[in-house]
Amino acid sequence: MSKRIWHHPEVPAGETTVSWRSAGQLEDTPAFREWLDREFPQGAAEMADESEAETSRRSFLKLMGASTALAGFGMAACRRPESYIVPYTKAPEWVIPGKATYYASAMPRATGATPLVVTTFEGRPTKLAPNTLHPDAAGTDAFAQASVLDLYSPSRSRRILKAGKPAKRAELDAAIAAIAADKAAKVGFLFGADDSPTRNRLRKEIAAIFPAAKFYQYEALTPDSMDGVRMVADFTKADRILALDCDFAGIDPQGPVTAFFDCRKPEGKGYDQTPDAAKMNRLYAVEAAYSLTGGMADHRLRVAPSQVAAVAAQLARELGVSGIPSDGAITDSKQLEWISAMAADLKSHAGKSAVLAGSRQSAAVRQLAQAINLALGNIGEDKPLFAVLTEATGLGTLASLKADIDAGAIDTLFLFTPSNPVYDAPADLGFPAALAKVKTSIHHGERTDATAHACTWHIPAAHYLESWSDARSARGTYTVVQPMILPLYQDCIAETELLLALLSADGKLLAGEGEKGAPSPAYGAVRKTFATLGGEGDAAWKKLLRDGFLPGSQYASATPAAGPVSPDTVPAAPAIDSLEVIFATDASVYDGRWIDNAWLQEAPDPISKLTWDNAALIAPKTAKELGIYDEIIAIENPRALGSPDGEGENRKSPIIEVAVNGRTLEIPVLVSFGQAENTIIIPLGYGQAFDKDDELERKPANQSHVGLVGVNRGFNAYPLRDTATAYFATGATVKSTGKRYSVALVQEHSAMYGRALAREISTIDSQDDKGGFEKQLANVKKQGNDSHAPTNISLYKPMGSARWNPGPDGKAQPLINDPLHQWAMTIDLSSCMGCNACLVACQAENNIPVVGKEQVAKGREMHWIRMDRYFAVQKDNTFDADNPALVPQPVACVQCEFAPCETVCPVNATVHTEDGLNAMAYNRCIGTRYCANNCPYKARRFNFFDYNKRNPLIKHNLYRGPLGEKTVGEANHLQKNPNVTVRMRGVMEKCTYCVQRLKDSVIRQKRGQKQEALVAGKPSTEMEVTEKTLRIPVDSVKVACQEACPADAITFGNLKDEEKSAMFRAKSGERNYDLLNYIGTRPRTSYLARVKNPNPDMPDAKFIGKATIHMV
Amino acid sequence: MASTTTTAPETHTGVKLPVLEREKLILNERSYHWITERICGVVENKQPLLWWLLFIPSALIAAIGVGGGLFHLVSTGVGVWGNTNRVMWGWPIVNFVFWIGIGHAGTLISAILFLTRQNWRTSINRAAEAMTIFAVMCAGIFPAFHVGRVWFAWFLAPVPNANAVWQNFKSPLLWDVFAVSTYFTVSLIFWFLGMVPDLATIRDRCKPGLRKVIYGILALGWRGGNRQWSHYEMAYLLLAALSTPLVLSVHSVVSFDFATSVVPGWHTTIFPPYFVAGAIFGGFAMVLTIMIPARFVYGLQDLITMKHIDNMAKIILLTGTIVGYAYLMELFVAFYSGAIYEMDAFKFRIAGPYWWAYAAMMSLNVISPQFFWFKACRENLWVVMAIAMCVNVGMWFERFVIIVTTLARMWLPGDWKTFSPSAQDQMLFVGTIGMFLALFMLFLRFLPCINIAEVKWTKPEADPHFDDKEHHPDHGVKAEPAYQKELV
Amino acid sequence: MSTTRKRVYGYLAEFKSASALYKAAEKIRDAGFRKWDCYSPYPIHGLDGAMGLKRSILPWFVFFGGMTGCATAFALAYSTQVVIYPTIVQAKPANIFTVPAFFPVMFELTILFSGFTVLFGLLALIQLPRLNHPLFASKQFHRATDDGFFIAIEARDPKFSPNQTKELLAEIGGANIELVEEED
Amino acid sequence: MANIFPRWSNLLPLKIAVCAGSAAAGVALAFAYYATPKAQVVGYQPSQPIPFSHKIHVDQLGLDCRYCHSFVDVAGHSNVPTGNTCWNCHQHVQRESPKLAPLHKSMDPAFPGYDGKPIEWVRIHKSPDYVYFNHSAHVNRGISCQSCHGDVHKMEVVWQDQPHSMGWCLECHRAPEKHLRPLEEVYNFNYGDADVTKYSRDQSVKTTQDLGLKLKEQFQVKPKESCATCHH
Repeated sequence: MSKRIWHHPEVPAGETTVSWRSAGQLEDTPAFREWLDREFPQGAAEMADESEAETSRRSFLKLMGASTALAGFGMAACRRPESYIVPYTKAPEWVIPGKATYYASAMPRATGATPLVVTTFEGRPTKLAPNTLHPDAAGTDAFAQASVLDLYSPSRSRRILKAGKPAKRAELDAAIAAIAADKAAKVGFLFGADDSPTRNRLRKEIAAIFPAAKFYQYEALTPDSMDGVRMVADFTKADRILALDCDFAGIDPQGPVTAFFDCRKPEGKGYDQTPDAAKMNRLYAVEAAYSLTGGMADHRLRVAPSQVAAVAAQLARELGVSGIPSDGAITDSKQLEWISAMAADLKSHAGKSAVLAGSRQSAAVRQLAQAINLALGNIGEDKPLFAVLTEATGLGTLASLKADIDAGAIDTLFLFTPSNPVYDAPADLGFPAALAKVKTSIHHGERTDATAHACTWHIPAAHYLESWSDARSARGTYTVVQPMILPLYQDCIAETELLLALLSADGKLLAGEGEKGAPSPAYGAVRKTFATLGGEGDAAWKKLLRDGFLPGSQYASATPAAGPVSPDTVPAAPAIDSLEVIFATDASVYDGRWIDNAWLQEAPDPISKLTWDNAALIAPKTAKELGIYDEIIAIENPRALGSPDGEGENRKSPIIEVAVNGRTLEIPVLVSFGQAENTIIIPLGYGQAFDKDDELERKPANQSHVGLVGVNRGFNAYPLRDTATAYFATGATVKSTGKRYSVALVQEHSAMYGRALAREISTIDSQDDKGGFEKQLANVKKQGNDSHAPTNISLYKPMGSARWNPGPDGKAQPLINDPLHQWAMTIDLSSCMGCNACLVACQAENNIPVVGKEQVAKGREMHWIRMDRYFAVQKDNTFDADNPALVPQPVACVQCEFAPCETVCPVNATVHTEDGLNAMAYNRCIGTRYCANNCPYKARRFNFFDYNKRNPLIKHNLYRGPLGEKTVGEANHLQKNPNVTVRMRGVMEKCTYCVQRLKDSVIRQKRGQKQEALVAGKPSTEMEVTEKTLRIPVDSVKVACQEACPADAITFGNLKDEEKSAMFRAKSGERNYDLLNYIGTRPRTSYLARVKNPNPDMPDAKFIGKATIHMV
Repeated sequence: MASTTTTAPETHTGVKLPVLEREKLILNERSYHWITERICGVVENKQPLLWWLLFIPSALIAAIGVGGGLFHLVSTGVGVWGNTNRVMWGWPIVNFVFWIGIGHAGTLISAILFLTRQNWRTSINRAAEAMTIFAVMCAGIFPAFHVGRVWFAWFLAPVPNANAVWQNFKSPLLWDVFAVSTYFTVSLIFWFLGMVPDLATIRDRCKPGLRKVIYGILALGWRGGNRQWSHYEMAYLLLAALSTPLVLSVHSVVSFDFATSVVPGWHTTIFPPYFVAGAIFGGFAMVLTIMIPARFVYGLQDLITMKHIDNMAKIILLTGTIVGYAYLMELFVAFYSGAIYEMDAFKFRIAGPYWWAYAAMMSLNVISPQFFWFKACRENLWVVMAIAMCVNVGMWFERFVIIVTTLARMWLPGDWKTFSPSAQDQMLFVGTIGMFLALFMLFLRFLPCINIAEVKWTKPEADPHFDDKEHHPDHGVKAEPAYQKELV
Repeated sequence: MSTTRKRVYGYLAEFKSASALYKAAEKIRDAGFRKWDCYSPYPIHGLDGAMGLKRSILPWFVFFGGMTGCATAFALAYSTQVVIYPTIVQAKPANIFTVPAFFPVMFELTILFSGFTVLFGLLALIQLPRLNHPLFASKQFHRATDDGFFIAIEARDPKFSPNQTKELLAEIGGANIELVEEED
Repeated sequence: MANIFPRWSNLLPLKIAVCAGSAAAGVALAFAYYATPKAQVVGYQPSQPIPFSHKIHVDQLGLDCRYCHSFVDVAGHSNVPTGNTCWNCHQHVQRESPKLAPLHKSMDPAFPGYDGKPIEWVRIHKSPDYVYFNHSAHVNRGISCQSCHGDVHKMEVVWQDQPHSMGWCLECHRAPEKHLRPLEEVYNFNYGDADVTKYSRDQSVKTTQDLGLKLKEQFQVKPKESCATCHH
């Protein structure tokens, strides 16, 4: 039970490096120690004397102190252990001990950098938030939120490797100098797919100096650059959107997505208008299995990925695009009807619609989409889509690199790509063999992955929060990447620094701090790049550093070529003996690069709810036909039985053998609702390394590639994949193996069981008794059990005692009585897609531990937000009964005013605050767990073990108790938020609306009173202090989940602000309802029902938006 | 029940009513001394081999299961049990309610049957009270160590402290703390006070030595003077009067843990009487389970007669039927509530993932005692023993159904997940069974297992007017006359 | 030891049955003795009347003990929940209307305090523990906890006279009449 | 049969009961006194590496608290001065004092034992890890340093003056008027009843507490008692 405890990371035996690096002018480790000290007074003292450094032991003594005190003997004689305050010798600028400092930065990514604001405490970045000033800000996704953990990851690469063995920095310096000296070197550079102006500039300079240099770009699951032309969507202008296998809201972004979600709210973005269906956009999705985008769709068509081309072609035909061959046309009359009605809708919104093709779909589909968009006039400066010209031109692909290596054109290869080509390149390319032919291959990365080991050199990369760089956001706005801290480990080097070393006269590699405290050379390089865009001078530069971006620096627009519309022959639709395998991008590990990120691994897959592994997803009917299950698995089991594979820790999925492209893979299978029949989804990126603890006793391999998080995780599907079948492969067969594998799902039951939990309405009148939009709106509060449950009558009033605790007026006052602030929240299911960004953001903000697969399987995950995901099927759905609606519902503590948890706590550890929070006093909690039983929302999480202290990722480690291995000394303790208690075992925890942020903002507001007094020049006793002085400005405090949400689905604020607060407006709307209103808990978090905006002409229109409306 | 008609007083209608002879509580006209010899013999003689065969394994199981189990638990964390964020109370609380239920028969037999002048209780109340004490000790282990930070369990005690924080007196758990500890304390007082005259008997039979000193101290110097008996009997009556509401309150308070919650399937007003009936039901079953073998081993057939067993069987039948009624009433109330959450809670109990637990509960608790309608079943000790065992198991399943099944399928289906007990769960439960048996064995070995004084008092000649034939025409038949009800 | 003068405690006589004891007791009562007692292995009904004993005062002790418990519980709960540190718990009132929630604890403490009063009240009334007593020195007295019925008349009684009392005891059916002396 | 217990044993239980009772009462009393923060931490006065005297600096020289504890009114944490802060003056004043050797070691490159390492002051006031105390929230609302730290300006060597237990915190949160001052007087250690007239023309306001009561209303000071105020 301690916060603000800092542990020195363990220095591996034989390592002589200085482990901790500071920012600013600090010179050595002791200086850094003093720097940390203000935040971690105890830790510093411990550092001072390593023999007493074991904080955990001391915390234990502290805990035991109380019980020892009970004995009552000799306490007076005990001296308390002396601790020290170690101030800075020289105070660094801007650092106020105990206060967060915020910096603008960005996370470089293939689809455009994510602009960020980074929270730092005494130089440690702890939390990322979107930079909302940025024109391309669209919240953050789970990957961005979790990326801060990579910085502190214990498995992060921290040593230079030469041929897989640790090497000295001097050796590397010599090697780099040698390359730099040889101007005729046949040197190749393999970059990632992100776009960095400085990199582009240096690339050109290198090309000038090294005439034989060649440049390539590769990321495993990002399509190769189309000569720098990229289509970007502007969702503010798109009224009708068709996603052709394109998860633009999830892992396949096509442009800033927040605007799309704003148009899902019938009341408008700020909830300030009367609900109007016409203000909403309409989304059509054509896809094989549910994606986050598909879950948002108003109309969704299930087809195998190979058939998407046929759908697109049919649409093109309907819209009169010329040159569409007629072979492979769709014959299913329902589908034809569906496409035809959609085509009419798109046509009537020509110029205001967008057809988005998945970036991993075939070129044919993308060309068709482009042709359709051109035909509809959707492309252009003020149109929903516009083409931009990136600077990533003239780059080769991985295939061309391979060819060049084979041709002997590359002797030295620098690999900067964040992907792992030895592991993730298409199997038929033979890239590992090609790489072995390169004389000197230099891998630069944060992980010692397969490529790192296959190269002659591996250089640990500095994290983007540790290095100077720049990037382009989705629409090309110049965005600076500024470091928060020097690289934690001395050998870590930034990409720019390496490139600069090659460019320097003597090939000298300068990294981290330059000589004598000068800034890193990368700083100069970025400044130089910026000078060409934003001008010279300090003012512009400082403004850039403050804002994080340069306004008006978007990409130049391009004119998209009306490319050839010649779809390849559409393959035959998959059948039971010829299945289609989709190699999917994973929502947790992406292409495999985040295999070692514990937050992402533990975040459940948004659709399958699987954690820590991947599994093949198959439609229930297909599963039965394949003989995997004896019957068709239904969404709702009338007896609420679990899966035939068991439930919780006993759940073991059958392992199937998938054979495709002449290769086989054994992988466990999960049934996936709403998936097209005869398709198999296999997420990529897993199965990178195994050790002796593997459940299936797979041969130990690659153990040095990953850390404890990434080892024994899932199944590697990359070997099945060829260049031609990079996205999907046809002709697969499946057979059972009789083996089973345990799967850790956080949600086992996907149906609402007749309970109107995640409510849904439709904008159209479906000619049932539910009426049109208005009537459905009016009845949102009356769905399900609430339609007939009588109102709650309370016999007593929540009042205090007039006799003992009177208010200022001498009368009894209400208990929840803060006149300034009453916190509340709404979650808009109409925009929530269930993407986990909030879940991971909450984990980062609130020091939530990771518990490991075994514990998740038991049902002990600690996430304060549980992302429930329900499938709801309309019983009489005659269009497609196997296409249930997907409704996500994030559930955290809803801060009930009449909180059932409070009354049952015997020790008053959870009580209400005056401002309406259900507070949790961790240090008072003894862990009876009664509160969690009595919580209808099951929003409480219990620390069954010392998850923070004992490493949960080592097999059985938690069960070894005091003998278990500790995480003490691991760097991820540095990520902890110092304002949130780190909970020990035996303590209950839960969401408290980021109370640390609320308290901080309220205190800051109160401080304003002093400022006002100073400004007014009057004595403070003549100051007028009003509610206005003390109440924080409207909607000025954001909680972590709200801040992270890319969909703006969460509003939070002060009920006392009334109409001024978006939260209040949302709450007063008709869509607002309380979850489990029947119990009468009066939750402060309420939900807004999801509105579906179907096209009345569509054949499935009357089955849309009906997830809960018929429930009574 | 043999009955003979003798002369009886006239009623106001002038009809002479037949007086039924009560069955004798002590067979074979045993003398006072025989009673003393027989009961003290259990303590004084060498223990039979069976005693050792039972005691040594139970003590070992208790040491490993309870000692080792708790050490692992406290040093490592509650996670060693099977509890999860979904099923926060799993086996430990099932076992707690199970044991506390068993701990009801003892005080109930002593107190309520004493107040209602059921003299047949005298042969069994001592052992039943001992059982209460030991069962409550076993029960107490679970909630005490169930808390996540057992070293802070003293937060439950209203001790003034520098933090100026107090307990929440609205919490049923706090009520539970008070109820269970009061119950244990008062039961202990009741048990001990009841034992003082018998300890004096043992003391007086001991040869001088350490044994005599120990029993001498425990007997407090009891002399058996009527000036002591007079106060003593008043004290016993008062304790019985206090214990009667107490025994009813304890399981009511335990049931409040459930009934005052909002959990569907728990939040029901029927719980207190249902739990109390269940506790008596299970408690008597456990008394039978233990006393039938003990009766044979120590040759106490003349003191614990078939009448005792018959009476207990009838109580099991009655309370079992009440419990069955409660089960059915729960279903009806859920159906009648019209709330899907309530209805589903019971639907999933019956047919859901733990249907087998519900089936076990119903058949063992409701159906099996119905055999006691038949006299032949009540008189066949094998049948009685079998049914008692069924009820023991069935009552454990009842608590399992109430706690685990309900928590695994609560309000939000997205949260549903079943529970599996861990090895440590099972180890600790078996350990408490061992502890219970070991303590009971020690009790048999060292303390008078039958209330010697009270048993003597039930003999007909214990009545001071036994010899006054004129005044009491029915003398020699029974200690207290019982008149058959007038038939109108 | 042998030179010590022993103090006479009184006479101890055995009776053959409970009935005999009962009748003997009535006679001794009528003879006006005060310091005497009947000893039996079990409580004999009606013997109180035969001995002229009053009803035990213990219930009054217990009544006040119980009231104290109840008041303690109420004071503890009310002062901590309403007066000193009212907390907001499920919006339940922090005033007099919250008192029903205290009933279980009030009840339990009533019983607990009563239970203790019974125990300690009883011990006080019967003056136990007292491990040493002259009667224990008697050779036959150990049967009082087995199957013997005894009457002991103390020498302290004003009506006691060494001979007459012995005669009286013999007359009313006492056997094995023994002069019990205090050991010292 | 003979008595196995001697006669003196008759009084033994009573004696044991009395002794045990008084022993228990004694332990309870001792515990109630010694095991509280009041007895445990008040008066804790460790010796510091440099015998810094608040009495000289504050009382005699008149330094403001915020000269050294410069972030007390902006941050939750009240900082201890950096080496630089001391050095500002002490490179000129009392430079040669042997007591300042640790400062020279830390700040003066010309000093023989110079190592640039910070001075390790011994921590006196320490709230537990799970307590969030914000200095700025208090000093900006009229609670003086003096209320929690005592008469620091008179201390040659600082000791802990107040127990800093939760009960002690609550006392003030329940009755802040005892400690509330005009914002101008927060850092004034000599504030007393005499100063009250400066701030109030109201004749009925005579003592600091009277003024505190008035300020409580005027500043709308409503200190919270719920857990999340300090524990999160």
